[in-house]
Amino acid sequence: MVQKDYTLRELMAVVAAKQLVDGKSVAVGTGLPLVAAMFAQKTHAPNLVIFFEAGGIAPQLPTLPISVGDSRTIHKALCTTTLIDIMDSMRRGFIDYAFLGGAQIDKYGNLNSTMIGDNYEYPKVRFPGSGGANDFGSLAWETLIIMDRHSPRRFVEKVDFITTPGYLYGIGAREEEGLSPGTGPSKVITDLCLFDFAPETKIMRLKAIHPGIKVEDVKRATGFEFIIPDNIETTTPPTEEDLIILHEVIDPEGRIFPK
Amino acid sequence: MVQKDYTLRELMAVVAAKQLVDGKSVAVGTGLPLVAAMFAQKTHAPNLVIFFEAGGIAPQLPTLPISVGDSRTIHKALCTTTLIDIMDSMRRGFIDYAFLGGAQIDKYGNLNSTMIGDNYEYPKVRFPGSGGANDFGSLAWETLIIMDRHSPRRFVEKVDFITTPGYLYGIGAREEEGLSPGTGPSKVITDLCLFDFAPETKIMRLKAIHPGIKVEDVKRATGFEFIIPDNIETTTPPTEEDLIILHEVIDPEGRIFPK
Amino acid sequence: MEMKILKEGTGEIFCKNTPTEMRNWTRVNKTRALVDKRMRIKDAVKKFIKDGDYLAIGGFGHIRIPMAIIYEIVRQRVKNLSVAGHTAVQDIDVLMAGGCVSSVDIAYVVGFELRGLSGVQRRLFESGQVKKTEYTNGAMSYRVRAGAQGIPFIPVKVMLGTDTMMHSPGKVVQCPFTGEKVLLLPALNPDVCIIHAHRADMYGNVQIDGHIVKDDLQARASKRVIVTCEELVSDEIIRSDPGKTVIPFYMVDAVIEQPWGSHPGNMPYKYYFDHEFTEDYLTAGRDKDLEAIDYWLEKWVYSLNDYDEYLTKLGAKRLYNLRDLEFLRAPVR
Amino acid sequence: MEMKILKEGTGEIFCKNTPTEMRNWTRVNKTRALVDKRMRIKDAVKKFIKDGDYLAIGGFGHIRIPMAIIYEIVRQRVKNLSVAGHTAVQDIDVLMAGGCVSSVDIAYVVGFELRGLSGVQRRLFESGQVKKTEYTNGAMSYRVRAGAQGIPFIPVKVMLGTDTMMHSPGKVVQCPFTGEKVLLLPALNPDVCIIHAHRADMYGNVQIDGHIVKDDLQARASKRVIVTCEELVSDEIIRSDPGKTVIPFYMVDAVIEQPWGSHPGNMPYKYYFDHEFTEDYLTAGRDKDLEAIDYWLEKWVYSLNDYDEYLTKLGAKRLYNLRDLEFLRAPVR
Repeated sequence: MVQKDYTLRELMAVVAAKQLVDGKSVAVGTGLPLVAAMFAQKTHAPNLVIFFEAGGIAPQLPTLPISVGDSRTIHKALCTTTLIDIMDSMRRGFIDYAFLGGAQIDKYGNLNSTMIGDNYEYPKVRFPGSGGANDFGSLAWETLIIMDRHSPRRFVEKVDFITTPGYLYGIGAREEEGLSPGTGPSKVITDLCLFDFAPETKIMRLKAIHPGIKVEDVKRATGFEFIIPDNIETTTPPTEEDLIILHEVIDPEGRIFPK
Repeated sequence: MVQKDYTLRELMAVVAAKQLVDGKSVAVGTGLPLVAAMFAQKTHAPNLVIFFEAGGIAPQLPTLPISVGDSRTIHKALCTTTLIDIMDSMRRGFIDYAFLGGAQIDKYGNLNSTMIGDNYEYPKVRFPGSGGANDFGSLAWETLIIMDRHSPRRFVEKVDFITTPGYLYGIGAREEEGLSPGTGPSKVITDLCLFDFAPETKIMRLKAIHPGIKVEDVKRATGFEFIIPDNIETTTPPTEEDLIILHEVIDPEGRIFPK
Repeated sequence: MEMKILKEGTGEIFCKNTPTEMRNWTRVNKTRALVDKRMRIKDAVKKFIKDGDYLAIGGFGHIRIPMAIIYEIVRQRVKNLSVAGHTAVQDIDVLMAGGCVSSVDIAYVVGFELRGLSGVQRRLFESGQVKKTEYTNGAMSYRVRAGAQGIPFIPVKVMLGTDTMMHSPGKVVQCPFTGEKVLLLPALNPDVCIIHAHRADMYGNVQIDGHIVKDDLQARASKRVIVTCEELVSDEIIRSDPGKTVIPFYMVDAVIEQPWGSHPGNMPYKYYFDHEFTEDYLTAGRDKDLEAIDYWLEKWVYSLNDYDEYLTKLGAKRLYNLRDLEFLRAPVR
Repeated sequence: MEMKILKEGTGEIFCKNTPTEMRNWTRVNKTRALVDKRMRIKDAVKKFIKDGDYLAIGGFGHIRIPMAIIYEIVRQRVKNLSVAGHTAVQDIDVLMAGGCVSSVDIAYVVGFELRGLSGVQRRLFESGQVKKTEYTNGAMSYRVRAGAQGIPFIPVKVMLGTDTMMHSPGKVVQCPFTGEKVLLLPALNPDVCIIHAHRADMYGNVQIDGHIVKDDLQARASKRVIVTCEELVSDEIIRSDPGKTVIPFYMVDAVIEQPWGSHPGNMPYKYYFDHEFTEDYLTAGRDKDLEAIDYWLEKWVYSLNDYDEYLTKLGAKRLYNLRDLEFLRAPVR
């Protein structure tokens, strides 16, 4: 049973934050990714550097931005520049992590944020498309994927459209297609569990489950076969102090975590 | 006989200036080209826009610069930018004229500013190389060439090294090699005369001679056969007023025109 | 020796301008002189934006967007625009609601970031009424950089291996120097670029405070550039800080002083989002009854003569509250 | 389908770094954290510049050049440097006089613009002692832009049809989208870039007043970046005008406050050329007796411990006269 003194979104934010190592850099989107990055800065990673796609580098965020390009993302920044300059820095190898999400994901971590349906011309649902996601997923050293509403409709055998590359069709595929060596998704954080990828196959592997969740729950919610190792960790729920940071320091207006 | 109340350099500056149409733009080097551009601004072309290779756009020149990148070239400029931005603007078609010179020139207006000799590894004299000259000669709409010391050693049948493209090997050659259509040298201003290029062959053609110079003088000083049309103009010598502008307004320190 | 094309996408290239044509066009059509380029938005749109043009929009979809120009394009009922969806949000949505758009180079569209999806855009894309080709934000910037540089294509290291690539016009080749695989994308040279900036002089020297996003490149790559600015200043002010001039005068065709010109978008250092206005707009667009969005357009665009009337309708208090919001301070009025 | 290579130059590529290697190297060797990067010039040169490195120099040959670093490289007798001669004037000349250079990518070298040719460089290039490959200033900037963008090559529209091209490593191909001919040049990713700027903070956020020339691109393309600045400021000053930050901290490895760091070069808005100093230097270099330049080096480089001693030797009056010259005013001292 999930403890009711924290929400799954809070847990996901804290689990995501813990993937970020101090002194590294991260390109973030709005919402949970930014909350995770800010939480890391306030706790174990004070020297984490935040990049925003639209051109803000290392701002002193006064409040949560609504857009990755809004005023807050350049507030007392060390540098305000262009979108292409951020992408160039990422390609040069300066950006360690990027957070991504999508409508669908497959066992190789390929993400679909373009469309649902089997006809590109007439999709059932049209989503935004890549935005910077494909750039981030191609160029950042590690992609951290956050997927809420973990279900077989979202965790599928084959995504309707590969918007952003995971490991494509398996080990060596990224390199074969010309993507930068040593890159790819490293973790998938869902509202049930935390996956990583098996080094020998690049197939998603259960790494940890949230308190109260069973492996069977994850299997039922996932539309593909993932690897179940012998040792499965349990994620650490947010502490009282963590929740105070989330609510009072990072999101006092209750935009991400409604009060 | 050349009138002795003006020097050939003064005449060349004024003749060069007269090639510039008001409201157009010019990329200039230091020395005579800049003097010509400034002279045009002070006389018939007040709306001539001056670009400097190192990044200065439309400055209010307080005095003659020593370098195309020095402080004077950005004095109260409208924009200070990068070398590549100037080149990009030139490729986009925004720059009408560029002034060039060199150690050698051939009948197609190909320029050598790289080396004298027949062995690239061990040249007799090594010159600066292209700098921005090849870029200008490739990208500006019209190249205006200024060559002093008109002699068979400088006006040669075949230059030792094509640093900057004139018409290469004749009509259509620039397009064949991939250079931008509609470009190339339009005039060559020397201390004896003014050449243009015959439209049907792209070979240098005598357009005007300086007062007191004979066609024979030009032939003797030129190491290749140029076209001699029926009508040859005589260049207009600088007026008293022109000389005042040159000496008192543009070069009061006597750097280009020693007093 | 050769470079083999190993794979290629099937996406349509909507913008046909090539760098060489751009040069030739520029020679004849763009003045290099310092001339007064002030005009009314109405006249600038009439003069420089034609049915069927390819349009690039400055800013970031709902940040520093040229809304005064966007509304005027809708008001003049310009048709069959192709648009660079290089993070396009409220800007493209209003154009699409107004029926001005027939094809889009998609990097980011349909979404309003945290605010969710657009009903208007979903309808038009899902029904196939608006054509599309896929790119990424990086890819679109690279294409525009190639256009600005005057080269016909550019190698990139994104999109490789994905359906995004297969629905683009990209071609995979091996680098003749290193052997590594790269994707070649065609340059992008839009017909028109519209930009909202902090300040400009009447000649078109444009300065932007904060992040430039992609406006520098888009202005350099486009045939026509129309600029609105919060403040029209003398060229002496420009000349006192020329390093801040992001777009030099010779690229610009029209300059209009239009304070609050990005509403309901966020103008950094000037005013924050009009959140309520955008939410109301989104609600109208998501309504299954298409009259809802038509009513919105009638109310905020067609029934008004120009942006001055729009601002008057919004009212001073509403606008100044957005300024307070930008500076994170409580309103006093 | 294929892109045939129609023509190619024979010039040697001196810098072997590829974009993919750069990425991998960057991941391991460059800190992203905000750490204090101040150090002495002596230590920065010792730590970051090795024999055989490929060096890119900021500024424009005799404008905003990092002379304090240049002198230190000579003093430490670094050998076999390759240098980007992307308008290289007094900067490269002193390095070549000091015997530090074995090969040069030439766009503009040997010349001192209006001041004439360098005896030092003529000797070394004409005797074949220093290797060379030909480019243009534009081409070198394009190569560095490709390096900054992390792509292995870039198409350009210069050099075509000339001997400059034939003595470069360029390859002519047809564009697979438009059919037009372009020249492909390899990206350039220097090992070290040295820059003199107006101000920086201790983390390496660098701001330059006036024209940037090529420093933004060179810093982005290089492995190591060493920056001297006229003024070391707090990061609060940087944060108050972040649009002016041309080079962000994570690219920079060492920051040194070094006023007058560009002497005898011109530092825009700070001091003008020391014309007499440069003329004396050129005279020494042109002397057929090689002892003349050795004497100059002994006097101004080897016999001095650091740049502080160099400035002391020049004397305050001489330096402040250069400031007066910059501002076109009569000296008062």
